[in-house]
Amino acid sequence: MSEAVEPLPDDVDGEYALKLFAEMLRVRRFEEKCAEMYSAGKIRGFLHLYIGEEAVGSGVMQSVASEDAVVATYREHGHALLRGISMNAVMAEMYGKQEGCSRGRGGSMHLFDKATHFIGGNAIVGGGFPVAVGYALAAKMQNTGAVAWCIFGEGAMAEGEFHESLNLAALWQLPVVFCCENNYYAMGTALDRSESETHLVDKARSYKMDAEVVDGMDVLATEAAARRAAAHARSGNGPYFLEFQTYRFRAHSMFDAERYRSKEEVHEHELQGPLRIFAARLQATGVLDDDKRAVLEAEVASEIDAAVTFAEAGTLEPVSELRRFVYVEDRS
Amino acid sequence: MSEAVEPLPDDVDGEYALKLFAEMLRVRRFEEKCAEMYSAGKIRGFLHLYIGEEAVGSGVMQSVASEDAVVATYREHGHALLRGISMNAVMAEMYGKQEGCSRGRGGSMHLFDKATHFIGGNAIVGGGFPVAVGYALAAKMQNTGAVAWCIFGEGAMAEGEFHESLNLAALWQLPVVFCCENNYYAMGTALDRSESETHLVDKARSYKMDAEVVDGMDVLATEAAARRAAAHARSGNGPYFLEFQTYRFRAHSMFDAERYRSKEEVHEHELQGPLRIFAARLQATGVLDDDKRAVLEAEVASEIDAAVTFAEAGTLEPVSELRRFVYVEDRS
Amino acid sequence: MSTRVPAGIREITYREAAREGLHEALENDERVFLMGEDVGRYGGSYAVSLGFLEEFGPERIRDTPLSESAFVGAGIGAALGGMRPIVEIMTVNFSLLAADQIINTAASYLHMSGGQFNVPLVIRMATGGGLQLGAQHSHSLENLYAHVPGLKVLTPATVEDVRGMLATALADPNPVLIFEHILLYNRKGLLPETPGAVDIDRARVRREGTGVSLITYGGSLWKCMEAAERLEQEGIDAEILDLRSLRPLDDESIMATVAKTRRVVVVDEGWRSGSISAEITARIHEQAFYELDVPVERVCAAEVPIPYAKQLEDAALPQVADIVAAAKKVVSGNG
Amino acid sequence: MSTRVPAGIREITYREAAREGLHEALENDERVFLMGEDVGRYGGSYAVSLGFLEEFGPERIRDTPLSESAFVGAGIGAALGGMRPIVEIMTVNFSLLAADQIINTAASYLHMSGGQFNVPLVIRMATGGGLQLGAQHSHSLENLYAHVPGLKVLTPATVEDVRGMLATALADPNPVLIFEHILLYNRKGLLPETPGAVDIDRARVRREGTGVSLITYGGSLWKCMEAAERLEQEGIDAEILDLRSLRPLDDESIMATVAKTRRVVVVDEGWRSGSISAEITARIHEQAFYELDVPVERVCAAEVPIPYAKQLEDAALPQVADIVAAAKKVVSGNG
Ligand SMILES: Cc1ncc(C[n+]2csc(CCOP(=O)(O)OP(=O)(O)O)c2C)c(N)n1
Ligand SMILES: Cc1ncc(C[n+]2csc(CCOP(=O)(O)OP(=O)(O)O)c2C)c(N)n1
Ligand SMILES: [Mg+2]
Ligand SMILES: [Mg+2]
Repeated sequence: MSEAVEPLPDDVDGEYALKLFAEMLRVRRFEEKCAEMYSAGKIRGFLHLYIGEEAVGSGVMQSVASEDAVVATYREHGHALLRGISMNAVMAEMYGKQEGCSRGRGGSMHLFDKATHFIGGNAIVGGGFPVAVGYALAAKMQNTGAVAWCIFGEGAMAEGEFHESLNLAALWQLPVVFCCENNYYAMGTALDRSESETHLVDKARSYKMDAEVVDGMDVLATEAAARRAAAHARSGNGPYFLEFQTYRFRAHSMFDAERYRSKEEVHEHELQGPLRIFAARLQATGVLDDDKRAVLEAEVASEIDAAVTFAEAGTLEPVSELRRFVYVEDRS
Repeated sequence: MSEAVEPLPDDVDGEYALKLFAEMLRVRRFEEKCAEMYSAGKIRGFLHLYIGEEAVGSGVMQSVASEDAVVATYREHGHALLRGISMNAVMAEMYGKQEGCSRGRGGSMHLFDKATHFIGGNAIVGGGFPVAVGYALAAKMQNTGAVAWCIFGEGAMAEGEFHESLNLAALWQLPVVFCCENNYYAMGTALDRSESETHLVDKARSYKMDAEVVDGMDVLATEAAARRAAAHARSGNGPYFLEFQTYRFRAHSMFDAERYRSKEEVHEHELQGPLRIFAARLQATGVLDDDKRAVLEAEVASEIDAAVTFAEAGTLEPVSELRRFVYVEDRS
Repeated sequence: MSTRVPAGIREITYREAAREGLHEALENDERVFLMGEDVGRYGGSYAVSLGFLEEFGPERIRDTPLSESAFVGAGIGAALGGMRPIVEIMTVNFSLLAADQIINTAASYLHMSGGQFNVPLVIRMATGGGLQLGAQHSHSLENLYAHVPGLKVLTPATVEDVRGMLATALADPNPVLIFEHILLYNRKGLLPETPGAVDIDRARVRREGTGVSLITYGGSLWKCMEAAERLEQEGIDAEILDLRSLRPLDDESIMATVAKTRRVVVVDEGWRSGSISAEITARIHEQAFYELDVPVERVCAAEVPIPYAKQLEDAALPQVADIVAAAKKVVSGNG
Repeated sequence: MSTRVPAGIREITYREAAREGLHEALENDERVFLMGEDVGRYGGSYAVSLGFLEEFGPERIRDTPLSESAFVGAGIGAALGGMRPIVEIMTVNFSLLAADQIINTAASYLHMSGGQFNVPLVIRMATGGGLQLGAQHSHSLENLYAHVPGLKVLTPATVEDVRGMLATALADPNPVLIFEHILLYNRKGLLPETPGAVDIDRARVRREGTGVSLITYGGSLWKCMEAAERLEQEGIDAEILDLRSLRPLDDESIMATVAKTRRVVVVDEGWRSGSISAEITARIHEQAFYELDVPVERVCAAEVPIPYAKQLEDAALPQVADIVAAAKKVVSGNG
């Protein structure tokens, strides 16, 4: 990249910035390993990678409080890791092992975690909207101060459940932060072929909801926007909508030949990738250098190796357990 | 009403204005008879009256061309009559007679007519949106020049099918005219308790759809707005949204105790009722006088009497026919 | 009428009983709230929650916009968030708009999350025909949901059950659907002195008999009762089993009555093909094959969208005469 | 492989056959168009319509937004408007978002309008499990729709059927749902020299036998075929009936094979309770009561949301070994 790189703003703490970078790097390398393990046949089913979109999850999760809930999609590995689900548990889940965060029953698209209120991993596009609204309703009725973070792609906005849910959240002034990860494609369908109005915040505003557009490739921007949204929702001002403009560097899933976009288009976005850009800025600021980078890479690599080892060593849930967890048997 | 009544504008033809009035009167008296016949146990099931909203249907139907389709709701007697379904066939339908426009199988909520492309009478709130969009899609693909007129209440706008359908219509630039009959209540739920944004045209515009607010109590206003909408849709400019602000003078259905609004509120609106207002204007213009009015009333009364006689004399479809029309048996 | 009522026992309508159950639930548990279209200001489409808004306030008697998928899903989310929502869907036909949330989410989350997230949600909906409401308001789609693992499906037919099953459903950590037949709301019944939660694990014999078993649920129970009286006059002593729960089904009670009478009629207002009556028949075939001398008879709704015209609707729905005829057929043994 | 193929007959995958059927339909009738998520630029989620966009253009190969209810309903409206839409829903689980349009509208309009408005709509959707896609992508909800009067439900299991049933469905004036099992797309089969529309009124005997009848449909057909070979080695000669259509069901063919073998196993990937296998069992019980010496056996999916882990998914779905065991059980007569 020839153009001059701007250093970090003065008000940004270098260590904090480095932490954000390390988190993104961790997600990136994890996803790369997942792709590798999918090709190796260790991970099966559908696999949706977050590569290119790391700055969104990393920025958002900084504002997610312990009592908050996260309702995500099938492209949620990054969110799960960033939310604090151990890499071991996530990798083991994709291996279909009992040690996985969903006991191996969910797989890549259905990561769950009770401790962090990570309410899925939902593979029905739009299916998470009402759930997030309901969680926020419970939070409001019980005054827990919790916020529901609803993460979804721009394609989901065409679903009726988006419309019904945003209206409910705004009508009832519920603490939901709607995080649209606008990567401009829904599988092979470009945004302008799925929405008559591509200026997505206008949609949110049509429910009288506060909304802003955010550069989803700049982790400082996503982090700041999420903080504003959280403050808004937590202080009882109702829902907030964030459109994060980002891009998916990899195929939609491992079954996608990417006929709907050119290699050039992808490459151009990669040049503006969240890690690349931020790394350059950290270097320009003197917060990161090659040695530090090498250390970070090594740490991540060893954590990933450990996760793979953990997953490999995991147990296959005995078939005799198949019928468990269809119902909770004891009355609460 | 003490305040001065303004006469008709000069550019409005008196005879035409009188025709509009006569149509509204016809619907009003028909609905009153339906209420009477419901109490008499002749009409059963759910009955939703159009009383108070006649100016919308009367104005709109003036622009509906023979090739156009009308997709309505369960509150569709007026639209059916105004579209040209004979009063005999409509009344017979409510009597559940074979001579009814749906053979007595549909009843009040399910009036249908092939000849006029009256595609129901739909009792699923929001269910008609996609059907209207699809009809318009067929019209566009076949260049028939037909427009799909989608009639619905403001309460239906909260349904996901509204959102999905308006987006499709706008995205594909389909000839649909969305006619919202905003009577401010969905059963007992007032608009501001069902929508975070009560300025309904803003919702339509969030799909990049042309939209206007119309005084639904003024038949000249509704007629003119429908003409603009029809011209827009017919000339290939895509869908159009009309919000008709009107009011329901009677209960939602015959099972409604109307706890959600005051008698005073209803009375105030009645004073501004579409027939009352327009009659006064016609009189002020000298187009209508007591004798003419008496003649009109007499004509309508005799048509209604004839319809009741017709319905009474109608045949009950033999039970042996029950299983007909579940499938079309001959291959097309 | 109340003269006929034994001391301590109250005669009350199904509507009042449903209402008492709701009232009790709202009083006993702060986490419980009622959400749905027109449950508040309107008073409930079948007037079950009339007056509750004034008593419990708009937070707990929550009128919703017309958004079935969102408010059912919001019920799921609220349940996950620690509340005990009761979601009301006006009519089972409308529940199809929320089928995704009910089947893909509510029924799946516990298993999909490896046992972490159960959904203690109760959904009440009106079902059935008989009021000439036509093809979009009159169906009995119970089996659509009874087919789905993860859900429980209850069909209270008596005042005691409609009152008590709600409490039981609320105490259940799983999603529970309660179907209330529209023809029952105005029907009166006797409520025990101290009504309360009722078990939902067992079917109930509503009438002891030895000649033929009428296995049914919901609104059809009373048609069976009437049929039994007619049959008695013809010397046929019918036993009536009220299933009460369609998922799970109480095989034990079903097989017990089958073993007792060896003559079975299943009465189900759902469309015959692919209905719960087929499942019951299949289970009897599988588990009581050697007990039967004649095949099970099914009395179901005709396979047509329920029409408006009275004579057609009557012909489309199971009637007492149909039940009597089916019972005589199995008794006469010419299966 | 093609060496094994008789002259004139082509060996082709199920995907290619589905593709040929679509291609033919689009070529033969201007009114036909394909509409759904990613049918165009992406090439179809299972690559069935790959390349069609370039050939037929975006008007007739219509990519839709994620709006199942609207584009299915738009298919209904377009059908009413004179077109012959083929709507593709990626997976049956997603069809729940359009259940209202399919059941309350498409299935009801003809009857509700007194015979005036039929809906010549074809809806294709992928169904079934076996690819470790988890609980929101792997179900077999065929009976949800097979239960509904006004709909026709087809389950092509062979290359000839998936190719030919589309033409037949398009010629049908009623709404027709076609379920394509995800495990079949890559499976090869033999296509007759001049393939074309096939009847959808009759089930087909895919294997003649006298010892036991395996009644099945869709993806399970091939598991039954494999089971039949294993059974043959154990001296059991299985007959296999491929239902092909779940609504209507071909009672005549079912009873014919029952009468022939008097030993029946129904294999159905749907959840056991309330499944189409229950309806088939009930009909056999009702219509062939005196022909059977042992009760019908059902091999169905376990009643759990289909899990991701391979060993659990395998255990949840009907397997060849389960079919073999069930067949031996009914043959050995200890029903
Ligand atoms: C209701 C539903 N319809 C269709 C699908 C198939 N599908 C899975 S992801 C996807 C695209 C979603 O795009 P978007 O919401 O933008 O999220 P992204 O994948 O881009 O992150 C589709 C069509 C689904 N899973 N659920
Ligand atoms: C999907 C669905 N949900 C609920 C109902 C019950 N219902 C019938 S009419 C109605 C109110 C509709 O209000 P609106 O759309 O404003 O039309 P209006 O009756 O005022 O003309 C409701 C809730 C229904 N018929 N369909
Ligand atoms: Mg996207
Ligand atoms: Mg209204």
